[in-house]
Amino acid sequence: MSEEIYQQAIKELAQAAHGAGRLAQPTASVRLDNALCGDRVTLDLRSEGDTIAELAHETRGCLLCRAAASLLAREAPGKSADELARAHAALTALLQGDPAEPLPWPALSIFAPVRAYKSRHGCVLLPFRALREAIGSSDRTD
Amino acid sequence: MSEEIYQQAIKELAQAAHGAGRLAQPTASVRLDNALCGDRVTLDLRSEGDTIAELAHETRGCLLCRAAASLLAREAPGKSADELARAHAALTALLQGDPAEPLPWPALSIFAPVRAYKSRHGCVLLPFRALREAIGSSDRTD
Amino acid sequence: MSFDALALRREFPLFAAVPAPFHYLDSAATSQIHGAALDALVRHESTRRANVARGTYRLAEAATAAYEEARAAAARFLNAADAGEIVFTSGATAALNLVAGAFGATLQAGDEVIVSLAEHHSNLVPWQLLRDRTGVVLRFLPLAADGRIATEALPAMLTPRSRLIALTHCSNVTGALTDVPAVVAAARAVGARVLLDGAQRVQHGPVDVQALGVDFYAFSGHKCYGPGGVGVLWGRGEALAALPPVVAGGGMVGEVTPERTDFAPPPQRFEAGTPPIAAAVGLGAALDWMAGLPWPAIHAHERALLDRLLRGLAGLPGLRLLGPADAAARHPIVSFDLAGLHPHDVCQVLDRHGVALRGGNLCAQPLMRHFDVAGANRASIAPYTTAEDVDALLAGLADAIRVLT
Amino acid sequence: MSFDALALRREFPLFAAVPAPFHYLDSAATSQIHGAALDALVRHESTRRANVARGTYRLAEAATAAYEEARAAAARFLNAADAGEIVFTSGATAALNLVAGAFGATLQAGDEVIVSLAEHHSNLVPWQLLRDRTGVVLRFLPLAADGRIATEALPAMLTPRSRLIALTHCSNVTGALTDVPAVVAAARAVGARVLLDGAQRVQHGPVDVQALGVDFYAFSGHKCYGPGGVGVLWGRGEALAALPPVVAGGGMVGEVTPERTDFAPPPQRFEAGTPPIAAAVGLGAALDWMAGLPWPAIHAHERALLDRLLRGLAGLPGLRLLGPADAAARHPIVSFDLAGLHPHDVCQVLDRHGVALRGGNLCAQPLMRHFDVAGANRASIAPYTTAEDVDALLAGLADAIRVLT
Ligand SMILES: Cc1ncc(COP(=O)(O)O)c(C=O)c1O
Ligand SMILES: Cc1ncc(COP(=O)(O)O)c(C=O)c1O
Repeated sequence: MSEEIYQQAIKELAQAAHGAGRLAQPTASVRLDNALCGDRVTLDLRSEGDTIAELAHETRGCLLCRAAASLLAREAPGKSADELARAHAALTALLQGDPAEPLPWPALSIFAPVRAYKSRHGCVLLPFRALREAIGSSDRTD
Repeated sequence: MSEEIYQQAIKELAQAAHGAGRLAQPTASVRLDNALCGDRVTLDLRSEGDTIAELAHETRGCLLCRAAASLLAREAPGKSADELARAHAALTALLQGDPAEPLPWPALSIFAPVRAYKSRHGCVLLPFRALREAIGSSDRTD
Repeated sequence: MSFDALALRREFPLFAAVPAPFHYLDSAATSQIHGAALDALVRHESTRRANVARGTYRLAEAATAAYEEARAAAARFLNAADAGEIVFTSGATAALNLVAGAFGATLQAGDEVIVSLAEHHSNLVPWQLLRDRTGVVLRFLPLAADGRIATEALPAMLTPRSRLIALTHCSNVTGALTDVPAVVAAARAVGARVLLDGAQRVQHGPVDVQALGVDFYAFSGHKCYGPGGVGVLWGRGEALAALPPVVAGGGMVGEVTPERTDFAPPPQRFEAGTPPIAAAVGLGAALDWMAGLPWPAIHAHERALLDRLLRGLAGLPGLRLLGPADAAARHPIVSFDLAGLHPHDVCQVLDRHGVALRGGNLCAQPLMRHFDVAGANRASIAPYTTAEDVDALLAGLADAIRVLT
Repeated sequence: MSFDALALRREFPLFAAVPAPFHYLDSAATSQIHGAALDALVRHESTRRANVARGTYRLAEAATAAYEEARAAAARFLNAADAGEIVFTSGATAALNLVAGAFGATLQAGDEVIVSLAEHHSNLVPWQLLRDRTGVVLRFLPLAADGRIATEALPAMLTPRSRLIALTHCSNVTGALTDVPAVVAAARAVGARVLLDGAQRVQHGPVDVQALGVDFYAFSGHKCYGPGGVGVLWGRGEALAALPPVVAGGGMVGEVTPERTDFAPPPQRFEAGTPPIAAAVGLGAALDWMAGLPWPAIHAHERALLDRLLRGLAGLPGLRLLGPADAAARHPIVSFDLAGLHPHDVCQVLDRHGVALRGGNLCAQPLMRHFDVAGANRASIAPYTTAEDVDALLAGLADAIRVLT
């Protein structure tokens, strides 16, 4: 596992910006700030039953935050709330140096080198926290 | 010069409590607190022209404060505002270790041992500060 | 269980520095700092100093981690449910004012805050300012003759408008411990919150805020063997979350525009500006050190000294104890009047004997008025106090009577 | 005139402790602490620790004397007319909030406070809270394109309702110095008071508040080589005397009854509770040390480094300087955008080079919006900064472009 945070895969994901934009008819929208660094994710969600049908986001943030949002938007559609909670938990554990094996989404491993930099964990997790809140809020409005 | 603060002369002056009480018709009254220790002097003054005709005080304070008030009440009547200002200045200088020679009132020397205890200077000076304020305020109302 | 106070003293740098005779009996004003706390502060300032929660370089990460670890230490010391319930302030006074300002901002004119007549000015005057500013009603719990807070009067005082009961946990004059269960029960019955001023309580061992059942708890580092300039406000999660900020600045905001600003969640919402980082780290070390002490043995030691002191005082002519005459339900803080002698004169004579005692109104004028004195002498006992300290005090008091009368 | 920055570095404990490579360019967030300041703090806590202004025993007298001597040192550093004009606070943010609370309490709805769009959040959000609470009108001085405060716009903005102009003395983003004479002249014309936020100014040498002609001045100890957890509010005698207290507690009162309390004169009126005594003593030592430095030589040194940095930055592809392009009328604080790369990514790469740089919104969101960026990278130069530090930064930035794009 490379210890370079800024691997090509991260840069490519951030560049690709999967899911960038807003949804026309979201079932839930959440805006989340990382108060400490000012990064911001605005995330729109359209769920069908327990499944994420569509996800879009506007992310103003560092490479790590943008890569995480992009990865999430690529992976989330078609998955259940449970699967997403598992991915979120796995990513948290990975950053804390206690990774679940195997990772639910292999691509999460690109964030392993961030482990050593505690101040950056929030950057990676911000899109996942936004999604969790969005799922929570659409639950409540169901 | 004895280094005992609590000389017999101090205790006797405090005990004697010259001028204790209030005046019936003061030309000025001042209440002064030592915010840091809670000592309090209420001082009444009757001046005739530039001369202190009568002085009375209620003093709630330590031995040093009460001795100073008592001494002041014994010495002040018949003296001019200038003479009192000189006595006040001489007492301040004495406490700061730079005494004027000779002292305008020899009895002031009983406070010399307080010099070493900075936190107590305010106790000794409180009645003098009250008198200065009373003279100032009667000036203003003249 | 034996406890060696002399060995403990060696862990406090000041006792090595001040020449004998030196009998420090003013720990209620400020305790001495433990070596581990001072070392932690120095180590932080000299090896890890950086601003917190902002920088991404390694030094800043280390500083932030140390600061957050101090927060965790405070949470452990208080048995808080979460480190996020710990707000670092500049001291107990700042913490109490924070509640007065923030909780106060949630109140309407006519809402009631209850304090007692035994409060330190720091838990009284902020509420007066609030009252004068907003029309909140300030009510006073009465005292028993011995100065204890008459918590049994509380249920009858409370009304549907009662919002907060703010009381000292331990009196800084009498050492009496407040009957917290009675207060909490009465408060719950009307839906009022409870704030405890723990300034005097913390130097006598860890606290369990969850067991106490209160909503807010305030204390200062300098009174529990930590550095000066730092204190703690603990607030139960939902209680803190309901408060608006009072002091504003860097580090406590979300988005800021000229028109409006939104605020970070607690504890950051209440920590505007650069916090006292190294002092908090030192406090964390002090609290961790305290957590490892043999408290039952220390309390037995303190109790023995308290008994010795009370016995000795009883033998002095004209001595009047202010506060409970027994040693139960109190910490070892003892205030007294000595034959009407002014406390500053008494303390001055004691100083010749190397005895450091505090005299004056003890920042508790309403309580002084209750006892009908202008001021008092106060001796306070800490784990590092010895029988020699107590004996020196008693000898000094006898001398003070001789010198001053 | 020559000045040896490497020799100076040896007086700062941190530089000996952190392994090379280490290039500290974040002194605007917090300066490193000078050895004399840390020593003074430690000496105080370990040989003279007692509460101040209350005890009469020798230790308390010594503690009080040391604390008051620190006040005198702050007065000398600022050339205040009297040490009684110095209020110790827990930091610049606390000092600014104190003025917002106390001066704010003297204002009526419709009275105007003027700040600029270049303020640090600590001199912006407190005024927003005041506005929202009281109906005071908050007005914003505009900025020139390079971020300088357009003080020439001030006379036209002022009205008979203008009560206070609160501005930074030196921008924490651009280093630009505010044209204080213009501000004071405009303020005097309408009888408004002037508050300067000196947080960024003080690490670059002594200040003369009387020559500046302002009314209030605020700064933090941790930004001028002193300990954390302490700051100063200076107020002109009559300006301070006119303010009511905001924070209340022990040590700032006269008579206290349940019904009413009267307050001590300044500075005590504004120092409720136990102050950060040892930190203030450490700050006093830092200020005395600064007063003895060869400032003209240091400014020449800093200027040379600033020129070197500005030249180097100009050679980087995609670099955009935020703030004045020249080195005049500014302190050596330089913020920039690097090819649109996120500052946290840039700072992360710099960290590998041992370069400590701050990146983000720099607690100045309105100014970031003025520059149309979400955040910036900031390098700040202090007397202990060397050419090697600047060169390491420039090399690191070149690497960041390579790694991040
Ligand atoms: C009971 C009590 N509350 C509050 C305080 C205020 O603490 P600090 O001065 O550390 O803010 C004190 C300290 O004197 C105290 O004894
Ligand atoms: C211009 C300016 N004002 C105020 C502050 C606040 O200072 P502190 O965080 O020490 O309270 C800072 C520090 O970041 C600053 O740069």
